[in-house]
Amino acid sequence: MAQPDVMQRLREIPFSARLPEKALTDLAAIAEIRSVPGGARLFREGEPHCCIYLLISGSIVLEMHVPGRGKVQILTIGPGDVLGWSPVVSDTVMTATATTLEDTELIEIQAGALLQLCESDREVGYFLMQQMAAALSRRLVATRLQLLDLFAETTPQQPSPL
Amino acid sequence: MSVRPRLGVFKFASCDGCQLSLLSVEDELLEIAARLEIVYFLEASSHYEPGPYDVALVEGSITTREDEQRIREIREQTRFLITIGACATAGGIQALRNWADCDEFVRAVYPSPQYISTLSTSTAIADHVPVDFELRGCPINTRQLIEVISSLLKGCRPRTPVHSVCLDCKRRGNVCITVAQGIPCMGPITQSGCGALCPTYDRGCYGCYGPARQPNPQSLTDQLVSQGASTKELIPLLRNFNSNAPEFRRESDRLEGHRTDE
Amino acid sequence: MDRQERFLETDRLQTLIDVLTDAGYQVVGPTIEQEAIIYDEITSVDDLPRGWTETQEPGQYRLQQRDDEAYFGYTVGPHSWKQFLFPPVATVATAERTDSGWEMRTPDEPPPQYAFLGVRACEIAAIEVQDRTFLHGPYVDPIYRDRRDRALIIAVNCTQAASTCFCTSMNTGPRCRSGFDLALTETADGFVVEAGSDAGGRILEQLPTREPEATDLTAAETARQQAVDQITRRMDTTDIRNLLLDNLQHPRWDEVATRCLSCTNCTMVCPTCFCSSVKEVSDLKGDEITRERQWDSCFNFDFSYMNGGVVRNDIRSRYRQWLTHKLASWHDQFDVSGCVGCGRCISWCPVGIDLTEEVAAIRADAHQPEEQP
Amino acid sequence: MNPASCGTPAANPWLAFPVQITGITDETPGVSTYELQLTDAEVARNYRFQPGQFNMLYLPGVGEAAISLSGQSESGDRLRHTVRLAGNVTHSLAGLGVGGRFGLRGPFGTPWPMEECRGRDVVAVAGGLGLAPLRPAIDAILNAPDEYGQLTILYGARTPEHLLFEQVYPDWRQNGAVVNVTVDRSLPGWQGHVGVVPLLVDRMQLPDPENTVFLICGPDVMMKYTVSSALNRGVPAERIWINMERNMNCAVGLCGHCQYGPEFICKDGPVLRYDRVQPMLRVEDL
Repeated sequence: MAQPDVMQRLREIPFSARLPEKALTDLAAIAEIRSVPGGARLFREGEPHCCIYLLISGSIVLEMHVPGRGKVQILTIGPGDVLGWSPVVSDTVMTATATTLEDTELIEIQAGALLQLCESDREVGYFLMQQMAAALSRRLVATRLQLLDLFAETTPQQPSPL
Repeated sequence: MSVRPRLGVFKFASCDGCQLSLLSVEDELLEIAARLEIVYFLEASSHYEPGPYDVALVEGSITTREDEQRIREIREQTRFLITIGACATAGGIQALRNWADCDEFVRAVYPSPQYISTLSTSTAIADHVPVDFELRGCPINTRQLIEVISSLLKGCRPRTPVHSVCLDCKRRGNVCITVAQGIPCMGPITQSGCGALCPTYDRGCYGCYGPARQPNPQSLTDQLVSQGASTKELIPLLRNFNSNAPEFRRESDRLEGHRTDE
Repeated sequence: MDRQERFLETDRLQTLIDVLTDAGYQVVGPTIEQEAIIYDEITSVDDLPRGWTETQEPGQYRLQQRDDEAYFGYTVGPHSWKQFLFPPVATVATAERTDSGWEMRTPDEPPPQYAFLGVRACEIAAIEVQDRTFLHGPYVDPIYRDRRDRALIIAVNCTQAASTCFCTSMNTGPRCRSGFDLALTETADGFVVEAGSDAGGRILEQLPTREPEATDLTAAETARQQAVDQITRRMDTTDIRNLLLDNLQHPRWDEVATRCLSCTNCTMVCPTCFCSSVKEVSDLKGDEITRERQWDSCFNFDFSYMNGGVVRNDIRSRYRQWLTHKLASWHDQFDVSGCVGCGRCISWCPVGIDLTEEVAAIRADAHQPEEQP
Repeated sequence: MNPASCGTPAANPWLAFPVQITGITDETPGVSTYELQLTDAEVARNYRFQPGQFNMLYLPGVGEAAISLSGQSESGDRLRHTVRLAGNVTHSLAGLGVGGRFGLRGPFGTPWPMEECRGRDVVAVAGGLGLAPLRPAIDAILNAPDEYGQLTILYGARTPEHLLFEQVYPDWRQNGAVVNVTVDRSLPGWQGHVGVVPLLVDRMQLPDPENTVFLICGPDVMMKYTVSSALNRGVPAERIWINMERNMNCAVGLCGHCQYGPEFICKDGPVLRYDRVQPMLRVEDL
């Protein structure tokens, strides 16, 4: 039986806010609220992982390892964001390392159970995957904006005074 | 007195006309000489000093192996390299050889062709080394040259207009000779710089300053063809002092029917 | 509106120029130069293009001899009065280095006092369009204002039209209704003259005119009607603002870009185009600076230059800017169309691009905006 | 002309007023704040500007650049401009040093809608140097906290090194503002947020979106996506204001360079209500 609090939290997060009651109950059944202290590692780049997260409060940094440069911070995850979709959209390993930056509250959902839920109720599955796609699309746009490097200097070099 | 920046003036395949422009600025030349030390300018003085140079003005195009080597040496010794004139910026009139058999020219012109060693092409300086600024024209406009030098002295990026000759014509109050007299004119696709000299005297623009920025040569030649011009007349319009400037070259090649895409 | 009309015999036209000159005006009028009828300073009726006319087609203008001796038997040419009120090059400010910095000034010498002779209805409309830009906004342009305030407008009603004229579509002509000091209609025997202002009235009083005969008035009316009848070009201006602004992605912009030279000719000959740039003109020492305002054009590559690059980086976007500004956003900015239907941009485009045709092509295949919920 | 009418439409808009540099503060790489004193006492006395307006800085022989006012000295008689080295004018300016003299025309352009902000929550979103034109608005709000609701400042810079006015964030926070900062690219040791600034809008506390005013300043693309995040959060289009940049040449709507559709950015802008420019933001190369 899901904690009543999970239902409430799921209703507050954009990802699940508009789910029909039945789907919400099903989702809540495989979800759990977790409080994580700052500095905790949720998962590591290159490892398989079993869960997907919805952030309630706090923040998490995503880092990728680049030989010669060490860990490079890619993105900070904040309240309302979806985190760790690799186990849901692919069966491979995590693409980044996730570490909490402060005391963080999140909803943890078992990926396997989530996929099963989608499989068994295609309507709920469609809705969840649609939400997943929307979240991915927002993330992709944000990544593109980062790529554009909008605040970079774009003017050619000025000749030094003779 | 503080050390003056060192200026070198260098010549490659060319008629020397652009260097002469510098000599003919007279009033300003004294001012320039006061603010820049002219250390290499064979046209003006037999005294010369080795590099490095703060500014190099380079006239002429690359037509020999030696040229290719020498321009690299100049580049290495120069902070700000400015190419001056149609030869240096587009290969000049001598780039017409790019469409012909150079060996045949050599045999026809020289009694002892075996002494002649040349490349089969004439190309712009920028095709060989990085260039910091190009000053167009055949010859260059001395006013523009002064502006470029004075910009550099101030530490400013030189800027010369990239618009068409038409704008200058209209600022002068000229009547368009193409529209009113049917005279073919390169003005609409040619970069400003001369102050619309030829159209002011009822002559079509020769395109001395090369292509204006983002020109549309095909539309102009289409129009001239529709008014009765033949391709044979149009090709020499484009193959003139700036024949090897990419936009003019592509259009003349298109007209000739053997497009040479880069 | 009933204005008093007088009649000036053909051979007394010189008195008009003399009266204007005596009143301190520099008379500018039509004259032949570089194979076209242009506007320049004139001192005598002999400077006028008497017995000349022209034919105009898209991209073509040719002078032609008339079979009569009319002074004003032509339509508009490559020049407009813009170059006198908004000069192609003008000093807007100066700066001079002093011991303690810079002395910065704006010029204060009085500009020439012009009398414009031969202003057509579309040209009066064009001057009124530029008045809105330079005089009636939050900021006033002092160069234009000083010239405009002192200028006298002697209009001439068109008695013929060129193939490129479409003033009737733009509601600007061919008859001069207002905005002039004097207006003339040329007939075989002379000119029917009416005053449109007190200044014009005072000039009129000094001219050796007579009461017009009924036949004079009929001849003038017939001559004016002839111009109306000759106008064949049309531009459908119905809802033109929204038509163009709702069709910024129309394929026609790509098509016209293949023909447009982006050479600036249309904007230079346009009597309402007002774009300019200020250039620093300096001696080599940099101690004496003149800030020169020059005509510029939205067709120039670097016109939209911003830090880092140009905004309108191809001919398509520049042609679109020009046409949508002229015919659409001008309405938002100045509550009037930027086009007066003079047809100059059609005749003087070296490749004969015709804006009326471009508008028609967009209209023929227009995208209808979805209804906003 | 009468210098007393400086900056008013009645004046000759081409007349520049002499100024002297009284202070230079280096902010971030290539960005400095210049404090300028109008040297003509009468001009100085009459000069007034509103948050969001700009001046044309005129370097004789070099040219002009439109630069937003980023504030004024505590005494009020010195104007601040935060300038990035970009072209000839800004490089020449950098070469002058304290005591350097040049010219200034202004103030020009539309201000931030301070009246509209009164009694409402305000979110100032800036990208890069875009924080500079917002600073006078931020100062105005923090100086009169009773007149405005909650002020939230969301700011994105290229890297932590590029964060503008970093030394005043603690003051802003102390005065009641929420300040959230993010960078596009992290640097070693950075403990803050990484990601583009619209993400901060997606996640911010927005208790009363209907009654919140957004003031946005940054590159076009950044503003476009920030606006879309704000709209997503339920902020009405007519409460969103953006500060646009275009080629300003005359600064008084007479030269045509800065046109953006029907708007002259120099006189109808640079601050524009979003719903006015909404259709144009969808079209490239306009």
